[in-house]
Amino acid sequence: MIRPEEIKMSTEETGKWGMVIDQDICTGCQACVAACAMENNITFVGEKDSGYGRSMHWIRIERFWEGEYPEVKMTPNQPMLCQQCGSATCEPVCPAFATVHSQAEQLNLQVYNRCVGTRYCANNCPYQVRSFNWRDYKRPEPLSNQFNPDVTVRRRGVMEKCTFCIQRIHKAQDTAKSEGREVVDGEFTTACAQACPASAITFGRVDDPESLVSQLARAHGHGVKHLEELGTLPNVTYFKGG
Amino acid sequence: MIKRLFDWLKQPLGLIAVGIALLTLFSLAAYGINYTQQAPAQPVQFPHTTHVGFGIQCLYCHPGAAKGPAAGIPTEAKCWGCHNQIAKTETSLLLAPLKQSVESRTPLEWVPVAQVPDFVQFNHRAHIAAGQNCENCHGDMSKLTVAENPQVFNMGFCLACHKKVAGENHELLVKLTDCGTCHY
Amino acid sequence: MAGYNKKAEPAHAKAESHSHAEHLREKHLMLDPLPRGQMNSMVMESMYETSWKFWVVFAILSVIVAYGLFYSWGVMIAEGLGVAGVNRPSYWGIFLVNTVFWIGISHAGTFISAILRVFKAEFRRPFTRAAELMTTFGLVQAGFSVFMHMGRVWLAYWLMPYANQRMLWPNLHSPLTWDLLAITTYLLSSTMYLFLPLIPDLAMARDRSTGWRKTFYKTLALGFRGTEGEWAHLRNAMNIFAFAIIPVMFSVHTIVSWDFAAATRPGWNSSIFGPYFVIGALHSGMGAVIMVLAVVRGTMKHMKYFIRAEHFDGIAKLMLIISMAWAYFFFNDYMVQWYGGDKWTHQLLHFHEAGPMGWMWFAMLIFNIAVPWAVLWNQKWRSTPWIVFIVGFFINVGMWFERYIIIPISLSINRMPFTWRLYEPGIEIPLGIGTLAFFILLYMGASKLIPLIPVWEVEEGQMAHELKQFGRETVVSVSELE
Amino acid sequence: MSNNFSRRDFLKLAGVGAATSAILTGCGPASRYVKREPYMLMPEYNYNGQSTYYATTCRECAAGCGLVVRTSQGRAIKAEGNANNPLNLGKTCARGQATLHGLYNPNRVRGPIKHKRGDRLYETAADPFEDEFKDADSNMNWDDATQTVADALKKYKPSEIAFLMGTTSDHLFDLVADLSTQTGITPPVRFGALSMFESRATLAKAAENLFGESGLPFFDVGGAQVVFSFGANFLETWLSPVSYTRGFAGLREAQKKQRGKLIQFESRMSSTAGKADEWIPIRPGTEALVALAIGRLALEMRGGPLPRAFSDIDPEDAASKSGIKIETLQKLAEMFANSTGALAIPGGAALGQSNGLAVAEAVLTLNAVADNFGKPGGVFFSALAPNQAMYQRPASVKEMQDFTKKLADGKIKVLFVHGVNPVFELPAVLEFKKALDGVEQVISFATFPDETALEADFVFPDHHGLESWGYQRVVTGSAQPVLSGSQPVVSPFYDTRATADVLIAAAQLAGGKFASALPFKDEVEFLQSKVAPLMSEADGFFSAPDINTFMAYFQQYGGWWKTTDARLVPTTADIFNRSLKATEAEFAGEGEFFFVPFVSPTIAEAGANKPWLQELPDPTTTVMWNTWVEINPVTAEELGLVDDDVVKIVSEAGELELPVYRYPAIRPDTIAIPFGQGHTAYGRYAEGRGVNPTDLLGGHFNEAGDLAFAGMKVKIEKTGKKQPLSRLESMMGVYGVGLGEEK
Amino acid sequence: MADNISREEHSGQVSLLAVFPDLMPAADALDQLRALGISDDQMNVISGIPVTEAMLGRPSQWTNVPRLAAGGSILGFCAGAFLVFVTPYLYPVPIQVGTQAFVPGPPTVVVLFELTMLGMLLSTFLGVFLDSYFPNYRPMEYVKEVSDGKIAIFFICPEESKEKFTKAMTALGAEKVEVAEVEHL
Repeated sequence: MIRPEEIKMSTEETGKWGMVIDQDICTGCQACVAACAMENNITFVGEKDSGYGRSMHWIRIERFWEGEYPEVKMTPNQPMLCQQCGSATCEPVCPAFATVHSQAEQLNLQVYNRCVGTRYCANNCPYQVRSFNWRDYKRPEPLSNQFNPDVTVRRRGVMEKCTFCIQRIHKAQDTAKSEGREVVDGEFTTACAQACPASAITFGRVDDPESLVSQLARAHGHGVKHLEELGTLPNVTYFKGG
Repeated sequence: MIKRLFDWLKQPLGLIAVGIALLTLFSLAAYGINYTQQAPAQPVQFPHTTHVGFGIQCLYCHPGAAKGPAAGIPTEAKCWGCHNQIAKTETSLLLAPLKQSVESRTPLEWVPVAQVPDFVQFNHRAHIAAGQNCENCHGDMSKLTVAENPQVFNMGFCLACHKKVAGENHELLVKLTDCGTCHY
Repeated sequence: MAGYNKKAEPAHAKAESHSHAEHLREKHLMLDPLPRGQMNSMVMESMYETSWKFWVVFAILSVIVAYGLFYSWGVMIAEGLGVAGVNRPSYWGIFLVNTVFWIGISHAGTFISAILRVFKAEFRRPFTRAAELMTTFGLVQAGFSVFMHMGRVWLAYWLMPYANQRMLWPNLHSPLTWDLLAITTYLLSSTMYLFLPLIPDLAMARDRSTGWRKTFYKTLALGFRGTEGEWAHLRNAMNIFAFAIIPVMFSVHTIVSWDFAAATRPGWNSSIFGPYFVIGALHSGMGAVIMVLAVVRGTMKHMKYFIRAEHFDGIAKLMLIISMAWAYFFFNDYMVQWYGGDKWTHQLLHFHEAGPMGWMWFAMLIFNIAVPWAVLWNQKWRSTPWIVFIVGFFINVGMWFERYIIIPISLSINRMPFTWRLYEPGIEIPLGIGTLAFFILLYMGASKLIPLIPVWEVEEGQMAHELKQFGRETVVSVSELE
Repeated sequence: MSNNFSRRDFLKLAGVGAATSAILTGCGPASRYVKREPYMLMPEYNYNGQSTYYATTCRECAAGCGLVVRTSQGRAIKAEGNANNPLNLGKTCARGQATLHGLYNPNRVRGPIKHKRGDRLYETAADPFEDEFKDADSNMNWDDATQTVADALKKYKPSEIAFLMGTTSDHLFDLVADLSTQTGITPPVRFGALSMFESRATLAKAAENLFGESGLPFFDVGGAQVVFSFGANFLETWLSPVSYTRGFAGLREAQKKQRGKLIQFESRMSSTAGKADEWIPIRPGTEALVALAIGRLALEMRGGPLPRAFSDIDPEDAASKSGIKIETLQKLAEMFANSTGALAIPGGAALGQSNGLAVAEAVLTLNAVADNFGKPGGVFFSALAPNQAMYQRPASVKEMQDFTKKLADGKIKVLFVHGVNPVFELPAVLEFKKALDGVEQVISFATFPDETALEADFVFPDHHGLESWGYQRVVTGSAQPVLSGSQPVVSPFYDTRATADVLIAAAQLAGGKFASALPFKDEVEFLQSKVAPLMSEADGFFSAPDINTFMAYFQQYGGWWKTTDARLVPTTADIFNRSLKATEAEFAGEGEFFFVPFVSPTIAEAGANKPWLQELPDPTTTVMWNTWVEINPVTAEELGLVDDDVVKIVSEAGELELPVYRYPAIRPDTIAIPFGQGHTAYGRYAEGRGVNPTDLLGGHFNEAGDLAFAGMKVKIEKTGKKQPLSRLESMMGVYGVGLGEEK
Repeated sequence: MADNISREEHSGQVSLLAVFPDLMPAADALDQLRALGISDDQMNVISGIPVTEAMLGRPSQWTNVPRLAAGGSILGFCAGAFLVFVTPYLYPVPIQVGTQAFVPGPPTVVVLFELTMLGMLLSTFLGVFLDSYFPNYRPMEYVKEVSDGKIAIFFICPEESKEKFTKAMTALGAEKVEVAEVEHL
């Protein structure tokens, strides 16, 4: 057993995995939303529930309006997903340790099988990016053939959220390990970044200064982290552009 | 003293206590019986012991274990590769389902016995690569006919081994006990 | 010891001259003693005599409970929480409103029986049990409500402080875990605190009953006889309870408030929430006690002797004070949020007042402040059971509104305007009505099964009270019996 | 990878139970008695639990993006972009992602069916989320089906046989075209709602008029500095959205010295206008005037003589007619004139008006001001796909009207329909459904039970795109000539058969010139015959000495393409000397509102049966699962309408009832309705959802024969009904509705 | 509290119960009993309300309840301490939530407080049970009149002097004196 004093906590400002999103080129086309749903076995909920704030998207594209016609402008599309905070407010409030900080991957984990559905984490998420399985939404045969075997299919009463496609992280790490090397930047990416036709989403190691995300962050130089003032240490950087 | 206890037990409250105790015992027993159910019926009473006895390596029939997440059940072509050269195949009652399956080109329906719950993502490759032997989890197949699992694959079983393997290597222990390593 | 053996003639038996002393006797139960045996039989009769109306109400409530609570809950467990009104962003809804509400109700019992006992407020004596019963039954409803709230209620036991096979214990960082510990502590201790003073009365009932009731009381009375030793242990224990349960009570609602105050949300992150919630709990609890007493006095036999205007007057005075305190805390919270809050907080405050549920915000203020302040100043009004019943009712509605505003309405507004959405209750309504009906049902059942008046406490009080003549003035004097 | 084993055999055997997809249970039973069926045979490289990736082509629209589909144990798990394909470079749009919901759709045609026209092909479930439903059973076998096709070919004169196909320029089109040229049957007609709303015919005609040759222009958005787009909604659905989105990202790329600007002229703000630096809410019908005015102002700023093309326009007049301030026009002209890489794009609703051809010509001519033809950031002709001789555009609606008339008049005795759903997609005024009464035999090859399949006598279902072989030409969007290749990534889920196989087999059965026209064993042999000539072409992405290896590479890489830029430079010698008619469009109908139908970017023409596409919020309104009408809030207030009020939209051709969305970025005199919903069949997720705006369209055409779909005026009538729209956005947070103060 | 006296140990002795209408005669009777040689631990008083020992001149009753309460609170505190300080480290690597320490500061106080109180109140309650031999259904009846406000004195005297004691009690105002079936005092 490891002695308590040997245990380190991750409180560093930079996490491990991170994302940069260029809102200037995001066209709001929803390809990321669809890709995410397909990759992560996200269920659709139907017209009534989706209109009542129960859609299960792990990533949503926000847009607002500025001004009045004819000077009206659409604000830059803002894909909003779990920010994988370094100091996540969702984590401490779960009584069952169902949402915890991965010390290995520096991600916010959602452990579905631990979740009892108090929904405290979702209340406490300032980004409102958690979705709850309000029902056992049906995906009748043969739609269920499409399920990704690498991702758990969630049932009613369980909270879920973006995982940064942790199954892809594991797969890449496993492949790299079997080939006796480290994971190379760009070797894999999340489903949303992979699909994005404008390449507005970039995913990679933020703790590696040579990775594409780090390079982009430096090149743009004016990235915004949402609600950073709350001290959540989010790992998603937004470029407003324009 | 004992008399007092008996007297007390005859009280209404005592009777309730006795009732609760009996119920508890009964449910425990029912649970135990349920827990140790018989292994499910398999299409072929496959004798692992014979095959292992011939010196066939596990990975010969279950090659996926070294390469990917699932060890896999051998294709019938693989079974047939040997068995169509064995005279016994024609006559053996045990092998009749295999023969029939190959001839009618309908796959056999095996019932997996070594399973983890659906919310656990298990990868054979990593475990084999880490030097684990099949029998560490699946038991000694040279003594078994139809496969049965020597233990329930619950998290305690996994974690005990992970802890042991990590030893004093803190970084490895963190990785091997991280919730996100298996649950996503 | 004059009071003990004198067995003065009851004032209501014959009172020709309305002297001051007579007036005092009429007013105060403690000065109007009856022989113990007579009080015993009055209490026994109140349990035994049941009108058909009782059974009609009982049957209706049973149907409501069966449908509203058990059937609806079953449906919700089978279908998922989708049948309720919770959504993004209002992940919490009426279930938690009800939880907080019922925990609030339960605070009155402890307040009356513990704090008033500690401070030797003699008017508490006849209704401590009635109030304590509310505590226990209210907590039962709170438990129901909080379990309804859970997405996978069949796994609720995972929150218990025990380890799974991997030595993973519950997360003690979570306010919900504290909540669980606090509510469990409170439920257990208030039940024990209800039971301890009940033992002598159960023993009394045991000696005066036959049939199944005899068995029932005998079982529950545990063989209490009234020996010196038994009394001594009981007295000691009750004193310990009276002192210890007060901080537990305060902690429970404070921790409930932390479920909200500890969250990173506009409108919730407030340090005043602890005392604000405690006072709110007492506010609704006192309202509920006075309602229950009015009903008990009006419907049960002989209760007009035990529960008198002085009791309504006393509780109503407390209500008035608590209402003022609540108003103070409300304003304190509002002022600070208004002055120092960020833009989201301002948006939320504005939403409270001017949003689609603004009527509820104003109703809350009227019911919780305006109504008690307008009515309870008047001694005559506050001594009239039906008036205080109505005031109590308004306060309870107002306090339920307060929790509704704090939970689903405040959750509608967050830092992500793209997700703002109003909450519309669904199956919460039958379930909420079901818990209310179940509370009443339990109370009705209890009123027929256990002595609602702690006779020995009343007798003890009557022993201690005496009318004394100071010159021309007759005054009440109270002796310390311990 | 070897091509020696037959993948089809392998796929056929992949009957693996859905064991891996068992469901997370908290309390439910663990999957204790799940059965697992091993493969009978398994290729050496494949292991259980390991994914296999197959390159193929997306069939959700006609663009032809390459996909790589991840499969696991015989099931397709995830569609990803094919990074090798020059068209999409590894990217996909939302519709491409959801293609698996087509493959595994709960309502597909499960086998060949003979049925009475109008009979349902599946039982409707009251709640589409309930399990209980039933697809119609197959009631014939494929031999009989093939015989039926053969009989149809033999029985009628070649001129009485017609094929109606989708927009896609694919191998099946080639097959039918070959059949047509060699047997004399009516040449195949291609049509799709997307091409209708894109006004492809107008664009091609304008190019022909200006440059002397027909072809689909290619606009190099990525290389430009300033893009003026007149109605071209290239980020959502126009021509090749994935490729144009990449172009847009290039325009905006911060690594460039200067961030490119986009100016969008349209009456209703689309996603493209939303992303634009400036949205000019131009009065519908005045695009030509504005384009010419900008051109004239720009040329005047530069000085020098004014060419003939721009001499007739009066900018002041254009400004007043279009509702754009003259200062704005001058500012825009200045921007256009001073930019080193200006580009003007005509498209979409701007062309779907009575003067659409004039608009297209005016905007294309505007490019002459920037002198960008054939230059980076300018206008090209799209490269012709590898085995393509000339650009063949899909039919315009005018041509479809003629075709429909032929059907109605009984000149066509047997109609084969594949890849298109004309009953749903064509404007109701064309009365296609009624015209089918004039056809003796309608044979549909529909994969899904769509409206047209319902009206057919026989439904001989084709495979889903992911189950089938083929290739698809990339008509535009890539600088290189691209032939995207398809291969089955999973074995067919139902008893379906490739239409090419059916036609080949039927042709053999029919004998005679039919048999000699299609002398192939099966579809794959036909494909090889078409792909084989590419082996000898230069600059290929790969080459191989023999056809088997070549085909293996073709499958492995998902097609074949050249590595060289083959875009054509338009001939623009006398472009300035043409006289351009600067007219305003004429609008049909009595109403006071311009009507702009647009294609829903998430649902498009065929996405309505895919539940995840239904649940994708519309990029501009965030509405899910329904159709809405966009009305400017000011207009709505005047009419006394609020969100979710159901209104009746009345045009000269028809009327629709649908809920209001108060859309802040639309002209007050314009309303807009998305196209994509309003199905009366097409599976449980599509049926009975929303309305179809083509019901409002009248039969008016522009000079190029494209439908003047944006050339209508309509009336709005209140109904007093309410129908809440399902939105992702918060009406409180985004619009301030219900916050206590109305914004 | 008098020790448990079983009848076997006291053969030749009889338990008598004298019922008095009021406190004063009962106090006098107790004095009389002492004078007759019955020690304090051979007698007991049964009442319907808590009567203090001083009122009847009886020695103070020994009760363990406060001690048990104190002990229980210590146990509860220990349980709380175990929960907050030990359980996070029982999982192989403590689970990190947010950036809070594995043993968080203020929440520790909350858990310690709640469990201390729980331990204390539970043990108080159980203390009453233990000290009073609850539940105990042996003397099936107790004197019904006691709950009507009478005072009963219960004492053990030699069998042979039963008459003498009965008379003495009656003389002091006992309403009735009878043999009682009581297992312990």
